Amino acid sequence: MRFDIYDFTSFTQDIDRLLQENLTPFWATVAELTIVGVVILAFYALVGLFLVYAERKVCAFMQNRLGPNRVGPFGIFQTIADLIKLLMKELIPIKHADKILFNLAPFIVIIASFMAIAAIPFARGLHAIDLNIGVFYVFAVSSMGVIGILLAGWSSNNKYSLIGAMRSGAMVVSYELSVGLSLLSIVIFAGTMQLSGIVESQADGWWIFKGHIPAFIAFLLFITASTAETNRGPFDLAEAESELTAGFHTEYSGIRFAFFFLAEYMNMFIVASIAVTIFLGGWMPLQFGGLEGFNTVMAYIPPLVWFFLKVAFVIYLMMWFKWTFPRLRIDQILTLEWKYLLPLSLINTVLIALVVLLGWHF
Amino acid sequence: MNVIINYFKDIFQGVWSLIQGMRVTGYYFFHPRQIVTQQYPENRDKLVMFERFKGEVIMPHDENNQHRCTGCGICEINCPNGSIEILTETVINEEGKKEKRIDKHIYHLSMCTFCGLCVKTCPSDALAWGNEFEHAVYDRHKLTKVLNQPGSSLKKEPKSTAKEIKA
Amino acid sequence: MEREQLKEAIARLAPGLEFPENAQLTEVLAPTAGFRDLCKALRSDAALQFDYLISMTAVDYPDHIVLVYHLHSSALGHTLVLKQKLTDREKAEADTVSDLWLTAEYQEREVFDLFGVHFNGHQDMRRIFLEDHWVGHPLRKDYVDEINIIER
Amino acid sequence: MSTETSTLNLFIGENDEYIINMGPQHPSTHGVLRLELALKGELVERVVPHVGYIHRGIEKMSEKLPYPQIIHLTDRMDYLSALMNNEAVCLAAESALQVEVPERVKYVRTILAELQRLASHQLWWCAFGMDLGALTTFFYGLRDREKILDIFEESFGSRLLHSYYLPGGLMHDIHPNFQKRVKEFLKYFRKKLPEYDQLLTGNVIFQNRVKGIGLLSKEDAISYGVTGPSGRGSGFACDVRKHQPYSAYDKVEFTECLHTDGDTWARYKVRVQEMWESMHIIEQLIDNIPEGDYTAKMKAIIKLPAGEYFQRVETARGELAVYIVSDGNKTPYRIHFRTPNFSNMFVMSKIGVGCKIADLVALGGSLDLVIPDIDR
Repeated sequence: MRFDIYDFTSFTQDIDRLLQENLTPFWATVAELTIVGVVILAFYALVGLFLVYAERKVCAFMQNRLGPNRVGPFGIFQTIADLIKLLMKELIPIKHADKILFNLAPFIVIIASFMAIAAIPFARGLHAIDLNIGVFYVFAVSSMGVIGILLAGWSSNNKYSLIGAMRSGAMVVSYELSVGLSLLSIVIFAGTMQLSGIVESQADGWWIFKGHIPAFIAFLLFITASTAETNRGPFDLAEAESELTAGFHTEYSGIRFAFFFLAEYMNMFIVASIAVTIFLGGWMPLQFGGLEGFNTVMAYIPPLVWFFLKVAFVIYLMMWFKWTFPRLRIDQILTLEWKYLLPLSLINTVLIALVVLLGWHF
Repeated sequence: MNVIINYFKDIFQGVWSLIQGMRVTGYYFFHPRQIVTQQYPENRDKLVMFERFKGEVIMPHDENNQHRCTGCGICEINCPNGSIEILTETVINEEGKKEKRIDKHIYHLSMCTFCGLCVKTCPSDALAWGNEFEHAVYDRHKLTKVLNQPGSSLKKEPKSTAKEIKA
Repeated sequence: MEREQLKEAIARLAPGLEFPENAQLTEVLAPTAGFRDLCKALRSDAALQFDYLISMTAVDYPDHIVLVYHLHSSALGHTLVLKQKLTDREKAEADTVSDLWLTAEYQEREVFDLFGVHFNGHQDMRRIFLEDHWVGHPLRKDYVDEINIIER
Repeated sequence: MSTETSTLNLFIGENDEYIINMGPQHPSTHGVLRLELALKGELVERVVPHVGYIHRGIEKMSEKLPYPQIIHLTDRMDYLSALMNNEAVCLAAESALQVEVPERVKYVRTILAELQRLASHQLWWCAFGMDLGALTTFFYGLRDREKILDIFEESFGSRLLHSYYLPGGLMHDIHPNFQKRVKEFLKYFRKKLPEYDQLLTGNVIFQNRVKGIGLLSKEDAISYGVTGPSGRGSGFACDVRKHQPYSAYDKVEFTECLHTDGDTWARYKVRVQEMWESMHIIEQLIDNIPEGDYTAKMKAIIKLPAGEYFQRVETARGELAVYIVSDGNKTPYRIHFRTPNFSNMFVMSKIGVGCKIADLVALGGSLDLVIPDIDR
């Protein structure tokens, strides 16, 4: 089995071959699915825990605080301690709650984010599934989570939860458009919807650089709209703790609450990964034409490191938004989408189509 | 045309104002020296409270286990919450005269509002503020304290010195 | 406006006004009858313009309750203490001024709550601080509560 | 506004109203205030405030206490302007006894009042930001407020509830380091206050959130008795410091911050401007504190002559008026506190109508309510 840090294709193919040789095709598939599932699950939990810690540290540093510093060195085990606490907490049954929906909602939220991870290419050949309509798939799956939020708000039998859920619904319906259009602009550039294909098309330069100003605008639009889609930052209306106490998850406790919590951070990760894949060249290193030495050094850094560094950057950006800006009001959020983001995305898409037609991009 | 220009102007101005805010938080993010957190239990040894800090009412005793409280009861009258109780006893002193002196100066920390009137009004300056602030206990009754130490006695001093101290 | 001028201007408005001497501020003791009309006049009179009700409260005396209104003119800057005496302590009643000064709506509710003065014409005469089923009016001097009030 | 609609268990009120209870436990009511809201979607159709959750009967308690002992109770009304509350009672007692307090006391009281106002406005600023979802403001405001609290702690040993004044003067003299520390703080805060503007005031999201929200006309402000920065945001010139100067306010030069818009944005601007003004006032006084006694000669037992005394003081939230009826004893016959928040809060039932829930939070924050001050 050859393990290459720069190209995982042969590695994954070797594993596949190994399984196919030793097992019947059916069991080989089952084994592969299991491996992929376990790996992604472990990854999911790890990233979730790390992101919670990172968010707490980032916001603490921005606020002149130290952040968690009690459990372990620099408090790195704080989130694990929190997780254990959440696991041990009582699941409080709510009177007159719609029991089935109430229990189902956190799972829908978490499954939606779980599914989206499958399509993300972490490095060359390192992805669970490389759909030829990857962009479309991710886009479709990631907006499923809002169903969970709506169900949670509705079934909690709590008025604050219901308001939060309705806000979330209204937001997602509108922000889908901008997300879609800004992704579409790069699809126009790359000429493919396959996520790995889009990454490969950025071997000689990331789309955010290659695509002139329109691509940069598309990136900003995407970051803004996707922050809204993940119910974060200045757009966290669905939970708006100063207005609705905790919004849709007011009534949830214990592990069910942990699911919502984890899903929020994973959604952030997914959105950042998509932004990286589409705009920032995925696992591709930073390359500049003409700087041979620089390019070699950059190319020497493994793609996985590149990918996660970029994701960390985008996530940091989103955290920076959240801990700086005041929250928008529901009508302002809709105004922002329908009056600013959507027209801009439309104009931007047309511009990009022109750029592509005239061959102005690199 | 103006409408369109204003539209884009709004966007740019808005984004610029957002960047201004991000500059502030970004500055602090990259300047961890500005962190103001005090790590409390760790810095306990170095932690110095201000000398006037009102932690609790204490009755200072000197090295001979003597205090200045005469048991006059002015602090008890001046306490708005009844957190001071003074129990006096009558004893016969060396000269054979009956003398009223303090038995117990009881201080209910749990009822104290730290208004400082007892310390302020004490005519013989027997009370003072202590700097202790870690008052958490598991039993409320532990917050009821007897301020005069067992076996302590009244410090006899010429009246002039008492006045000087007061001044 | 000087105190004497103020007194003259107010005395013109209604008959039977008393001006107690030696008060810190200009003081008027008005009869209960026609009190609302006097207030209306005080508020609208061009020379007085008492548009700001600083505070409205009551004082309980052994045989009567006095309602005290501290009025101020935001434009002209003079202050007046307006009083009315309610002689019936058991069934104390007064006319509301809550439509003249909107803040009076809540201050009257407070007086009702703590003194038991009922204001006629008030649209929402409920207790404001205490629970609806509270017995007695705590700020009256004869109020007894053996559990919560410790005499010392 | 009948009592029937306030039944808690009703899911749907009259006319299909969606009734929710904001509070008594709610992050943005700043204490135990309960607002009963009738909603139509996100729109607020009716606001019914319910108060009294922490009614302690301070007025009743005060009737049993001698004057120096009342002072510590006033701390607990508006705990963020404790010194101004203390000052109100002291001034009333002093004017009744016709005691002339030393100049030093007047200066120190003015400086402390302004420091307290700064501290209070800082806390308001950070809590206001947090109400609107900008959580970081909270820490910046508290960080700077801490410096003022340290000054307080050094001088009189307490950080929040001071009871530092007595009728006739101060409890004890200020700390020798006081002037140096205050000057250090002013230098520090003059650098930090522009940061507040950068972070929040100029922010486009923030401006959109507060502009045109909770319009309060000048007439309504006067009629409701909305005073302090909230009233001045509506153009109601109600600064007692300016119109009936007490302590050393007649010796300093400062502007009364007035805005005529009457919306949340105007109230915000008034408060931020007042922070600058407070610093300006302190700077004029801090170097000129006259030497002298820290208290006037007072009798051991203070008995006000029989009569009625009324004293107005400008606290951080508005006008605090103390009304004392004395029968010549050492305890007041009746003492009434006209507290600023009492009037300021009830105006919400008027200006809150037609807002969205988020706006209600914003305008509640801009009124800067301290609930114990309402309940007393």
